[in-house]
Amino acid sequence: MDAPLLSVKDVSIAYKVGALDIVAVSNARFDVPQGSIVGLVGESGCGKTTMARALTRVIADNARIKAGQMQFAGQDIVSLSEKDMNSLRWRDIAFIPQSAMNSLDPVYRVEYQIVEVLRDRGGLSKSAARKRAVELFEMVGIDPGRLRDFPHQFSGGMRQRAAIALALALEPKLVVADEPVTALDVIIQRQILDQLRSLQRELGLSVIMVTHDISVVAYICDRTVVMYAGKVVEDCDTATLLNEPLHPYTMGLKNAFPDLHSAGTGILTPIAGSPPDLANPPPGCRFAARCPFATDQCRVEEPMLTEDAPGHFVACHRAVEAAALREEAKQPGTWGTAA
Amino acid sequence: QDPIRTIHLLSRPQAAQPAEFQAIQLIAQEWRKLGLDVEVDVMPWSQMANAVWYNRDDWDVTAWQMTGRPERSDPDEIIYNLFHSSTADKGYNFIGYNNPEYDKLVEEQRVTVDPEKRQKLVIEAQKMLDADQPNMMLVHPQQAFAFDKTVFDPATVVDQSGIGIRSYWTWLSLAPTGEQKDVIVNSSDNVIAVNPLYISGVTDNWLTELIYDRLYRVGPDGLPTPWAAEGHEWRDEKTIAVTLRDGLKFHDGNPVTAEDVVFSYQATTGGEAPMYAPFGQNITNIEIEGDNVIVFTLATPSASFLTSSLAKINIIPKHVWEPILADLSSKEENAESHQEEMPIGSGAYKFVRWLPNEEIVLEANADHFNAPKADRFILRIVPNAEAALGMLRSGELNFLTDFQGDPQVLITAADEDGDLQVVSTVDIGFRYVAFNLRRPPFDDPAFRRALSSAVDRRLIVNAAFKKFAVPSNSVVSPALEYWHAADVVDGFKAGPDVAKSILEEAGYGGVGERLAYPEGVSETLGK
Amino acid sequence: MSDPIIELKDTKLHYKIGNAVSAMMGLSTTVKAVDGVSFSLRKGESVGLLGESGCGKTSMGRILVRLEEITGGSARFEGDEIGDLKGSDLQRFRSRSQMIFQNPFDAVNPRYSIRKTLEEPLANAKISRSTWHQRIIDALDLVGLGDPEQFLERYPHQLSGGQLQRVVMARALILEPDFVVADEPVSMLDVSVRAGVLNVFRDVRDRLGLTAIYISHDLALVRYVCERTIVMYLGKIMEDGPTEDIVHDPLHPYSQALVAAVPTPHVDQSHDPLPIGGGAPDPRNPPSGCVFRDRCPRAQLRCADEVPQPRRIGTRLVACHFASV
Amino acid sequence: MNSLKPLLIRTLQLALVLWAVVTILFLMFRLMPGSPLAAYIDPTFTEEQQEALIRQFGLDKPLWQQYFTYLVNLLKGELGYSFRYRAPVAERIWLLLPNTLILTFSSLIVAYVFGILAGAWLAWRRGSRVEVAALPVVLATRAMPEFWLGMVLLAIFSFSLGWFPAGGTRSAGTEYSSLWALYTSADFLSHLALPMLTLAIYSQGLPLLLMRSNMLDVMKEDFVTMAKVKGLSSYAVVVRHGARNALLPVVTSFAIAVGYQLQGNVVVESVFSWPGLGRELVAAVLASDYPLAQGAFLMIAIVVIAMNLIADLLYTFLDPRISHA
Amino acid sequence: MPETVADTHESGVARIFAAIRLPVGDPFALAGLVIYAVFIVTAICAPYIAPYDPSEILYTADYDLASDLPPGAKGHLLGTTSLGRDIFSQIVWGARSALLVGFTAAFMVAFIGSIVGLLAGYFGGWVDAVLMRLADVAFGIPFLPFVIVISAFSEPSIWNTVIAMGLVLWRDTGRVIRSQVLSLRSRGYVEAARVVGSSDLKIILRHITPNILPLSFLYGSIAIGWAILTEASISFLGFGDPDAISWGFMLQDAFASQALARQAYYWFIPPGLAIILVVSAGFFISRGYENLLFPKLGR
Ligand SMILES: Nc1ncnc2c1ncn2[C@@H]1O[C@H](COP(=O)(O)OP(=O)(O)OP(=O)(O)O)[C@@H](O)[C@H]1O
Ligand SMILES: Nc1ncnc2c1ncn2[C@@H]1O[C@H](COP(=O)(O)OP(=O)(O)OP(=O)(O)O)[C@@H](O)[C@H]1O
Ligand SMILES: [Mg+2]
Ligand SMILES: [Mg+2]
Repeated sequence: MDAPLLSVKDVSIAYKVGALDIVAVSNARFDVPQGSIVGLVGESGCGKTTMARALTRVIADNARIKAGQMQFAGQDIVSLSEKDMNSLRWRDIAFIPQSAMNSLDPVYRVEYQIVEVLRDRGGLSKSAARKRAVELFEMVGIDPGRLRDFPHQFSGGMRQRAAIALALALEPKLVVADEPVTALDVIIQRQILDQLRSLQRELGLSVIMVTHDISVVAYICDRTVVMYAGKVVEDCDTATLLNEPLHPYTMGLKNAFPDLHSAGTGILTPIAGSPPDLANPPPGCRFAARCPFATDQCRVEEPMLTEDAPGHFVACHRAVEAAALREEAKQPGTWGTAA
Repeated sequence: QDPIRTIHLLSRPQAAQPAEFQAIQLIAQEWRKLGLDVEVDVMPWSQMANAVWYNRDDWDVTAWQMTGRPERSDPDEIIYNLFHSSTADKGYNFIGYNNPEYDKLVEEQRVTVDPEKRQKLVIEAQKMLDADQPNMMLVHPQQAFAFDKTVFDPATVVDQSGIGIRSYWTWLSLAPTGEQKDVIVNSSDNVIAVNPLYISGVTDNWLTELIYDRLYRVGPDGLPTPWAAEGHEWRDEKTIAVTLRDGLKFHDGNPVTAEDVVFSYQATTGGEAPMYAPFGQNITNIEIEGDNVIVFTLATPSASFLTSSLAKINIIPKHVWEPILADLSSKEENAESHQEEMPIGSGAYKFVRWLPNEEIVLEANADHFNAPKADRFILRIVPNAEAALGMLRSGELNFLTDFQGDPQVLITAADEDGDLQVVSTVDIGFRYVAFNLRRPPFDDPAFRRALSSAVDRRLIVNAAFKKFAVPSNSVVSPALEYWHAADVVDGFKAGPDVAKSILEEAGYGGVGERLAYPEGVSETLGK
Repeated sequence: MSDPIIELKDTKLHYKIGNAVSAMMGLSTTVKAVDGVSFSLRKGESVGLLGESGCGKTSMGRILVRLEEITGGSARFEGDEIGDLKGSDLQRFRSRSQMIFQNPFDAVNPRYSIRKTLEEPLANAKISRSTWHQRIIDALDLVGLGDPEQFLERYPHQLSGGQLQRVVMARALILEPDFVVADEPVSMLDVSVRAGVLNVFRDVRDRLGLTAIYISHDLALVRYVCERTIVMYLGKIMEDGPTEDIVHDPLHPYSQALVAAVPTPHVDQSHDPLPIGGGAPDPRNPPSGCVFRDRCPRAQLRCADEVPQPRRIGTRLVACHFASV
Repeated sequence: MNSLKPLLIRTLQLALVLWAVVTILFLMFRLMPGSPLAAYIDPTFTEEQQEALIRQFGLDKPLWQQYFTYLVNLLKGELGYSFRYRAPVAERIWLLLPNTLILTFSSLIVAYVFGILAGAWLAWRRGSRVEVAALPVVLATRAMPEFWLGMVLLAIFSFSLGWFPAGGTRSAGTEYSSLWALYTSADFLSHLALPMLTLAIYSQGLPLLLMRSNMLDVMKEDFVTMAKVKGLSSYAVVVRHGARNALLPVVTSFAIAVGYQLQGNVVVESVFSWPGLGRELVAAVLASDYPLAQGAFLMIAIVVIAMNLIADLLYTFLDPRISHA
Repeated sequence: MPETVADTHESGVARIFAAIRLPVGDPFALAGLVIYAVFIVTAICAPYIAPYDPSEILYTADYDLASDLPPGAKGHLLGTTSLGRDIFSQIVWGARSALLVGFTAAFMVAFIGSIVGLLAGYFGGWVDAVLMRLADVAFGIPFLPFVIVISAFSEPSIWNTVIAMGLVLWRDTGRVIRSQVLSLRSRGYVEAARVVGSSDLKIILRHITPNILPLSFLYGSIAIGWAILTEASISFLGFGDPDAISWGFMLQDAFASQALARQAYYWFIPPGLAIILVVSAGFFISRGYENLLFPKLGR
């Protein structure tokens, strides 16, 4: 196997709020192989966006990457000078934000915004940039005649496509997509996912797909990284993750998700409780408080992310018992009693 | 005894009339010491005029003023109009003074053409007023004007008696000494009209005086002197013949003829110029004799005819105004609303340009028989007194003709500056407090005398007028030396004690506490 | 069969855009949010209202709790026209027909404590004050907030989203209504707590025998809580029938697309291209005839001229000229 | 076409507003106590002369007839006849309006250019000492009475330093071939300097504070973050995307500010002997010249109303979100 | 976004503060509040603080006025005016006029504006149409000229400014509050209150009004400044009330007495500063609200 395009190692990112340090991502570690789609899933507030944004190093004023490396094509994003980082941005790493409405400048026509990036960052002439904009629009399936519209004249789905077009403008190696379909209706969501997938194949891109929806992950991602309270708890190929999860949180997540095509309407099981306070995380495993299988060890000793099987990383003390736990996890009663 | 109701004392606002306002505050303070309940009502001029002129029964006491105008150099206008009973209803006798003896006296001086006899009558009238105290005379202000003595030769400034250096005569003789040959003067009021048939405002009059000639003019000594006329001759008490000066020309080049003069007088009385009309009212007939003698026939003998008519009415070109008046005769509007694009007169200055609310430019008429020494006369409108003084010092103005502020400030500024010269002159006009004689207790001369003598005039002079005024007890200014009754002023005793004893003598109760009417008199106007 | 509790006949709700002056000048445009919808609900039935964003689901719900006045047709609650209710009838209706709002953070007054929030309906219904406390405790208990006492004096910002949504539910249920509209009650909640709220909803509905309308754009959720589903598109009903039938064998082309588009948590799901493309048209300017025709793979000339009327096909009503089993 | 409709409606509305203002104005001046002509009737006038004067100004007719005549005259562009100047009001107003407009616009342009730059700069330096020190100063400039500020500037720059003339629009007796020659002359500009500065100091606070707070808002918007993520230069981020967006409401506020400034001019024109409409209004009111006061008031109101309209239009045309909706 | 609400049981004052969400934590707002406090205390205690009657004309023994005294002379802290009145006493009493004018005007503006905004926003329809057209008309009336005309027609009085403000300046408050009410009206909890059967009155009073109080207060605090500045301008133009000693009157008096030419800076600097301070205080407070009303601005 080739060296991964991106390799995130032990990255910790903290927000400073008053005197508190909110460690939104701690010791994250995962790889993005060349030409694959990697999903990043987890509950709201678990640090997905923080992680994704860190890859562009445009982070909030009060945020700081405290430790770790992000090796991207031989360079460490964390230690790169601002100038070098800036030249990396968009040419190599592009970004698709969650809300394309707010990410397009309302006072400029969409064409201008594409041309701007092509000229300023891609060095194209104005006419070449225009031609390329037409190509890009055709590529994402919008009528190029609408290039001269303002963003608000687009529907939600079109805006999201425009954002994808913008991201692909400079043919980057890596596209980071932060919940690109969460706000959309199922039909449009499906169209966008299909589009993204085929473009990724055609152009040989790598994609990081942030989402909280495991169905989306199941539909499109090759590998999946599960985060919980700032930590990576499981990381493996998607099929394995869905069929043979090792981490109890992953198992719980599956149970809480409705499945349209399952036979009958099996009972959904919530994971009781709520994630820990990131400003003051508990000792031991962060999921312990909500985990039906937690032991005393879990509550004091923090599990490390280890490669349990080839390509399957998990951070759980009881990973070896996973097969048995999976069976137990399918019983609704298991989860109701926790916490 | 019935206590006297609260007396309302009307004054204009401090911003408009700082000295008057201050004087009224002081007077109110002194009257309160007598036990009178006084309230000062401050109102703008329009409201005050409305209250005093049009509702003659409804006010108690008001501050008032008569301004000095050249035609008031003759005492008739003041001693007659202000106090004759015939003007009590609608005219200037708004206080309602009614004294048949006085009426007779002033009627007589009117028709007495012999100056010496007339002088006695005028002084007699002043004494009568002193005794009655229909008004509480305060001061004759001293008007202060300043000019830049590095621009103009100070010797050429003419201090007209009772008017000051802002006089017609100054504008003719003022001699520039250097490059700056324009006279730049100021006014705080907007110019309303430049119209020989409309008495629109004090400032406007400075302009019409310069643009239009008159047969006579009030001279620097306050007496009428021939101007566009060569002289006059009384043919009898009611007939006067005036000879027109030769070679006069209007600014458009046409000669000034006797016909123009006659036309001018007829125009003023012809109904299209209501404000000028009174000045020609006494004329019953005008005729031309030869080609330059104009003979006026009067309804009654008039001692002041030269000053109030011949020195008042502007000579206007018949060829310009005849069609205008003909046109106006069929309309609601009269000549007062007709503003000429380019007013044409025969005066020492010609009209050049008018920028509304900013400036008016006149230019010397070199052809005039008394051509000015300066090149131009420029009137700047400066509503802000502080700015006016600043402009004088910076050279934006070189002759301060309108100064509403404290003269002492002007003098200090001139001292500091070194280039400025200040000249102050006792005014013909005066400031006074008018009692409404129709309303008790002001119908009682003793009460009026008491109030009047309650205030030592030195206080008013010093405190309100900052020493730029002379105390007054007569409507005829000391500036009119010939007519002024000095004894009346010198003999006036004032002070709180004088006032109290007068009141006690007249039977008023509660002097010093809550002043009350004498026994048997009751308050009819209080609530 | 019992009398329907809710009965809509050709119900319309048109919004005018523009102000009074433009209306006077005839310059305003209309959005036909609900345009000729008919259906009825029997007591105890729970129905999912499914459709894309902007198709009029919320508007429909708002009509049923009288937050909007209909512009045409009729909407009846137990035989009474909802819009005509007045005085004590209205008061009674208000306590019998309730709504659960989408965004729990917005649906409670941030200045009110939980107790005060729950007291408001009790006060309005003139319930004797002495019973308030007990009823509040019972309601909180009903929605699964264990140990209710500890919540009473808290303010909304001191609760999690899941807890707050339960409070909103408790407020809707405290007067023991007969009918509830739930407008996307879990869409603002986190994945892990959604299931809990959905379960409570199901549970309460069954226990109280509620008639319920559950609004969502997610077919998987609708399937989880409702036995019957109504699919809407641009203000009109496309298909109406038992949820399981629609999930397994959608008859209307739009329903078919909808079902096909829902992803599932399985890697081996179908990646076939969707039968339809594009997005919903501008609601101010819907297509003539069948509103779905411009995206419909089966559309023919007839669809442009003729508005398809709902037809009964088996267990279902379908508004398509060509639908068949 | 679509963007013309709202314009039409707006204009119609404003015509109504104008009519209302005109009516209020008429009533205000006619219903005040005393005869409007009181100050202009010389006591020496005969009854007949007085009546003639009253007739001349149309004051003998019943109120409704006066009102009607007034409206008709307004439509013809006639504002009546000044008591004092015995001349048509419109004539005087047209002579003075340009001076007022020049003063207003020049001061506002200076204020806005400065305010926008300084506001953007302060937003950029947010939290720095300069910003902390600058804000109270800016707020204090808005708290100064304009005439006070004017007087102080007059004392310093004119009386003490002698840099600028103290009043008027030009030096005494100077003549210019055209208005253009006048307005571009050094003489005029030096006369304009102080009054303009006074108004500009007073007005700069609004654009400054507005720009600053908009800029702070905009810099937090997603599209600005995205511009950074795109690796665009700081210039492109701050100016092209930040300032350009922040500018919108500031530019629209300009039109509103013109309206406000025009009202404030009344005071500054008096301080600097500026021959403008505001001073004329005060003089007219002081002299009880009601037709003139009314005309000047109306003219100011018309500009204010027109500016409100322009603000709306600017907003509509400058913000693509509205203009292309 | 959930708003923060104080949890603890509060005293009466604290409750009012909490209701209008007075931004006491903001340094600007705090400065503004302190200035107001000093100013209110001065106004209330004026008779005890001021050594002289502010309109009393003081003289020396020999019929001369005790006028034009520079600060410090003969026990006059800030000197005397050209009419021989004690400036310090005038400043102190001026606070009283400013307080009266400022606060009543602010109350009128905030009160009328809030009522209009509430009615128009909540009831919509023709109520809204009528009220907003009225607001348009009010927007079309140039304010200062309007005050001038009102002042010229009525007796000179400091209340003219207040009346004019009440008649015209409610418009800004009214519009802002209307749009606030419009958005509040569609807030979930207001609709929820309707669904659970709360009457309009109850909804307005209990759910909507508490949310617009801060806005009313904000506009009120700006109106205080407007009132004081307007009163000063009116005085300067000569339409003021000469009997009421206000700071505007003092400035007018100073300029009428040619403070600049005399270099009598003590005549116009103190009242000018007093005005600037009090008016700024209103702005400071409203700036504090800015942070509160638009929390994303942060600090
Ligand atoms: N600017 C910030 N300052 C302080 N804390 C922040 C900031 N941004 C995010 N956080 C906190 O960091 C944590 C992680 O946030 P992040 O946005 O990365 O989560 P997420 O997984 O993307 O969640 P979501 O699914 O809601 O988008 C959260 O607890 C959040 O509250
Ligand atoms: N108050 C209103 N005024 C004008 N148009 C409205 C109003 N409320 C809703 N609409 C329009 O009516 C249509 C239906 O809206 P509705 O909110 O009922 O849709 P929905 O199906 O609930 O959508 P979503 O899934 O986005 O909540 C939309 O086009 C919407 O823009
Ligand atoms: Mg996120
Ligand atoms: Mg909805």
